Amino acid sequence: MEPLRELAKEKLKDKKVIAIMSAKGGVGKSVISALISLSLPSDVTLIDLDIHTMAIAKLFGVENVPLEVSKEGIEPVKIRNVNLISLAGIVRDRYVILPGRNQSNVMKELIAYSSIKGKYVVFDLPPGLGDEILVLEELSDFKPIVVTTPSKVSLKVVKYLLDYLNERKKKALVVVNMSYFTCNDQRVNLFGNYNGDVNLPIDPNL
Amino acid sequence: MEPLRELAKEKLKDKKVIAIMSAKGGVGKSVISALISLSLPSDVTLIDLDIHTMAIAKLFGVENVPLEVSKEGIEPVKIRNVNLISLAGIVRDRYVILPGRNQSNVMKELIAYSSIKGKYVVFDLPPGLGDEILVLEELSDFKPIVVTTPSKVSLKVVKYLLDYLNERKKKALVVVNMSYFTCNDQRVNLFGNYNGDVNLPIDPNL
Amino acid sequence: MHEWSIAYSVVKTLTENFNKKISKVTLVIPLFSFLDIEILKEAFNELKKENPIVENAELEVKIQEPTFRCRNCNREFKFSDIQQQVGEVKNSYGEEYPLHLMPELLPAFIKCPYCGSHDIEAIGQEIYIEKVEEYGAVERVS
Amino acid sequence: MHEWSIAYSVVKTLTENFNKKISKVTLVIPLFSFLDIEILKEAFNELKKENPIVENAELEVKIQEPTFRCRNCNREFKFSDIQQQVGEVKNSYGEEYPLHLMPELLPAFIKCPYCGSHDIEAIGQEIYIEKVEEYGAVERVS
Ligand SMILES: Nc1ncnc2c1ncn2[C@@H]1O[C@H](COP(=O)(O)OP(=O)(O)O)[C@@H](O)[C@H]1O
Ligand SMILES: Nc1ncnc2c1ncn2[C@@H]1O[C@H](COP(=O)(O)OP(=O)(O)O)[C@@H](O)[C@H]1O
Ligand SMILES: [Mg+2]
Ligand SMILES: [Mg+2]
Ligand SMILES: [Mg+2]
Ligand SMILES: [Mg+2]
Ligand code: NI
Ligand code: NI
Ligand SMILES: [Zn+2]
Ligand SMILES: [Zn+2]
Repeated sequence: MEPLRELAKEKLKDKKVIAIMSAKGGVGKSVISALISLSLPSDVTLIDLDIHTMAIAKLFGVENVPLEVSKEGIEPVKIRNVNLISLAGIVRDRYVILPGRNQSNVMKELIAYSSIKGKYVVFDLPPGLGDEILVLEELSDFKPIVVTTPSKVSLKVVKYLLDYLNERKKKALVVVNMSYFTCNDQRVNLFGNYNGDVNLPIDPNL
Repeated sequence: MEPLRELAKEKLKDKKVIAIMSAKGGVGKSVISALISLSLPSDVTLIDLDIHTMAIAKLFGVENVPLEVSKEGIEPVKIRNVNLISLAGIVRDRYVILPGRNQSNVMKELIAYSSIKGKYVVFDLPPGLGDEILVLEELSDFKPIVVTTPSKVSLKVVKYLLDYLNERKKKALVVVNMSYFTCNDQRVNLFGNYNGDVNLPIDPNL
Repeated sequence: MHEWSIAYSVVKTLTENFNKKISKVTLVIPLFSFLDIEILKEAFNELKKENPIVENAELEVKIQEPTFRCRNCNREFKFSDIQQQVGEVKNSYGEEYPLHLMPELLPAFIKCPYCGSHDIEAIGQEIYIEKVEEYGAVERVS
Repeated sequence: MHEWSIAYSVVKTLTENFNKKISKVTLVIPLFSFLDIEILKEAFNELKKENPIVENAELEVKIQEPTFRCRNCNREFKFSDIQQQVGEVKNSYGEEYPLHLMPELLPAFIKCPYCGSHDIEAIGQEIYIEKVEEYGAVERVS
């Protein structure tokens, strides 16, 4: 009997869960997770499951904000409508090197022991096809948003992820990020050519 | 007593081992692994430890070449001076979804059961600060090459990796990839500003 | 304060998995999370009021001392061998320190006393319910 | 052919860890890797000639049938419950199929028969040396 697992499931029950994923790294998952969260119409909890890079706290400029703990759990950092839960607040400014066998329980601990507010939960996933997906499948019925760049390597890897999601009967929204760059009113396809459900340009002001 | 571990160590003994790493994804580790391998003066074995994306086989255009097995082990695919060892040849064209607890042994199996040729071994690592580094430390005295882009998130995450490598008394060469783009003879810093030991531009013809 | 989350996880686990009223539950926790047993019991006694299945349940807490094994050099060691490291982490962070909140983070903070690797496996670091007694029966649960 | 690599790993492990001549070694392998025992022994008898410590060693092979547990729905199952899946993977790839070469890849290819998840834990899938007998002594090694 696993109290950790039961509590993590309980925390996600009755929530609308969205997972921003891609097996490939550096495609813009964290950037898109932040943008989607900020654009939701009500309070949202954004959970950074990329336990090694913890990029979201940096994107929001809160990586040195120490956490508080209440009777409800680890309290998130609030930025506008976004309640951010990140390992960055727990470990503060230092590396997290972790064997694979600990990963899924660290993710469960982050979910179970945090105070999750609002109706929406957005998960920013690390690259890979591993524990992050398996844990989310165990704990909730999430909606997947798959992010890719137009490069052939990234598209191939995303195809693997979509194959897997189809097998698990999950329909994904595909976002193609960094699909083009506007250079002197001319469109340059730096990383290749592909069309998704949503296509985003390269923005140097990001 | 672990025959797998002993054989993996044996395979890397007396080799010059180079590990291309970054805790962040999409910074160009696979591209740089390929370039470094092709530029070495003699035969090299290039091992793709990114078990989820298997990008190297795609970069070299050999993802559908089936493997052969000899008495010496799983035979690599030869491209010029590069002997490529990749999970892609073993699983062929399909996804690899794997719990974290299996990762380190899959990596050890890939190293132990392959025929490793030449004096140099180059490892292309996945993003993260986990099993890939811990396994390499267990099995060999490798030279680290750390890859980053100039973005602040990537630099922060690379700092964590450099902190860890310093703690383990390993001096890393830092490669800053996609450091600039030449647009009508003008240098555009799409992803920020930073100088490493080596600085590489964005090349749309890659 | 984290003790309240642990107590809540126990209450939730019991109410999700049992139909009969429970008289006693035995919870095992690892030594290095330094949970405050008094606060844990106080929180449990408060939270158990929410559900008839557990409203009369007594909480017994056992503290388990894990053993450790380095997957780099294969040596085994005890908590006493890393006690100083744990103390330094505690002093650095304060009461709600990372291993208090998330025991599975142990390898991120603790190095093998012999070779310095973070590839440490702890046997017995999980928080689990060892035993549940229902009114009128004894049930052993793993 | 992969059997040669397994035999080589046994020879290397013994020569790295023992000083006395070895009379017998017991190797445990998982059922689903379908290693050919005859080829394995033939390879061992050839490769053992390289080192005096093992040149007279006999290889005993035990086939272990792992048990499985799904970490998604928590059910346990046996090899017979996944035998058809394993057969399909074998037919798809041929003799040197992925689980023959790399048993740790099992979760990538096999799904829980109850809920379809790949989060499967196999207990007893590792290839290990269970026992080594030296001339003049009996030694049990884990
Ligand atoms: N549309 C975009 N235009 C410009 N830069 C982008 C864009 N999307 C992402 N980036 C940059 O690319 C890098 C990788 O983005 P990130 O969201 O961290 O990817 P992932 O989470 O997939 O690893 C970051 O430096 C980020 O600022
Ligand atoms: N210098 C460069 N110029 C243009 N594109 C690049 C450059 N380096 C890498 N890329 C592209 O960026 C993407 C990520 O590169 P990759 O080597 O796969 O990164 P990683 O291995 O770190 O995930 C790929 O599509 C690759 O083709
Ligand atoms: Mg990433
Ligand atoms: Mg990210
Ligand atoms: Mg990558
Ligand atoms: Mg790569
Ligand atoms: Ni506390
Ligand atoms: Ni074979
Ligand atoms: Zn050690
Ligand atoms: Zn199942």
